[in-house]
Amino acid sequence: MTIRVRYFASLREKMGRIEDTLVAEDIATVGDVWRVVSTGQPLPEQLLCAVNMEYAEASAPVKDGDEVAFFPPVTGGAE
Amino acid sequence: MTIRVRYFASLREKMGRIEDTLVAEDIATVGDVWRVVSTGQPLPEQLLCAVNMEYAEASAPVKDGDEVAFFPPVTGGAE
Amino acid sequence: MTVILCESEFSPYAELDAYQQGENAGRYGATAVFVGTMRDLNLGDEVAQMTLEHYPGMTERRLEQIVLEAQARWDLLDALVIHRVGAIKPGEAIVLVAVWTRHRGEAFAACRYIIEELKHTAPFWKKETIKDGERWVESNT
Amino acid sequence: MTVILCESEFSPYAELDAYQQGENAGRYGATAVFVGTMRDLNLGDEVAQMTLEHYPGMTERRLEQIVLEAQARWDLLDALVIHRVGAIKPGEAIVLVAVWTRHRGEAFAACRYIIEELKHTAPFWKKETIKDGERWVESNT
Repeated sequence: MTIRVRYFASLREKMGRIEDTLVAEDIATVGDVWRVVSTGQPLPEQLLCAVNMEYAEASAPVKDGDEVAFFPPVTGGAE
Repeated sequence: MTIRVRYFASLREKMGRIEDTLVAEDIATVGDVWRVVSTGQPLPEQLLCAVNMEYAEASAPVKDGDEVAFFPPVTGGAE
Repeated sequence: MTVILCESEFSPYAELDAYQQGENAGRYGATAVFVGTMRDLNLGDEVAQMTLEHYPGMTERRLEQIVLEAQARWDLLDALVIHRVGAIKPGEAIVLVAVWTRHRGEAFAACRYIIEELKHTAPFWKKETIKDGERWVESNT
Repeated sequence: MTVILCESEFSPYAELDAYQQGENAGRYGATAVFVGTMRDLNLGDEVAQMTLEHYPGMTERRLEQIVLEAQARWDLLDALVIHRVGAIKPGEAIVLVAVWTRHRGEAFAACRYIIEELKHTAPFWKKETIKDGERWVESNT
């Protein structure tokens, strides 16, 4: 299956890229996606995840064609 | 002493006048002022009083030259 | 800090646009605004017009005191209060309260404080013109 | 109900003035507005500029969901949310939230709800330009 993986803000800079296209068969959850793109790192606790532009937990399932995003805590709005 | 007495809103209409000028010697409090202008009525509980444009109790003292106002509960602002 | 009584229709957002001074630019992070507008319905009756009576002199004094009280409780950089008096038609603004602060929590709190105090203590009285004639609005929600 | 992402400077009060439609005139009694403005100081440092990154698509979706959540909880007649993205200078508006309701309690509550939810869940990230370079704003007060 194919998964589009996107990164934002400080994570995007840390990853050194804005997105990955993952083609793999052994991926079941958001956590699996992270393990592949981070070459084996556990998902940092403060990192947020979204599947198809909705917030999701690391345990959320992913399927072919999904867009998965990882990003640091949000800081919009105003003080 | 001389006291200017002002009425507002529904009380003004009920009194049939916008103000009185009271010239009397036996007046010590806001309550006394009301008794004179209302010819002996007790001060209705919901009526508000001000002395020199500051809210005051019926027991508040008045002195020569003061402006005393009586009015119904206020209804400004918005819902 | 500015308090204005206004005898004819005013445009709250045009007033706000004109009021924002350069001197505080960059200092405030939060602006909370409340606008009260005349509705065409009250207590189940259509209201054609409203007349707002007030106590000239005491009104301004009370409004200024309320703004000072808010300033003593919160770190206000600026505040603007505009209140209509006289004849008002449905859809027209009755009152504008705006406060400028560094942070949003104090902006909401101070704005709410000013409108609540205004509503409960400023000497304004509403008289409505309905189909059957006129009536004083006696209760204050 | 309108949500707008805006890539260049906007004037919150001019937007509000233009937005108020005739169709609701007389129906709403209360408008609560919050404007968040960029400050020139953060964490003790002078900030020359800020860049607001976001997640196109998810941002609009999240903002629309927040407005719908507010609509489900309070009797909103209308709501307007405008949020800047891209480069922002001190003194410029970052966000506008406005709600129109019949009564003021629900206007304040809904406006506060929308800005808090936006701040904590909408995918925006701030990067500040300070004297020593750039930094991501990581905490969210």
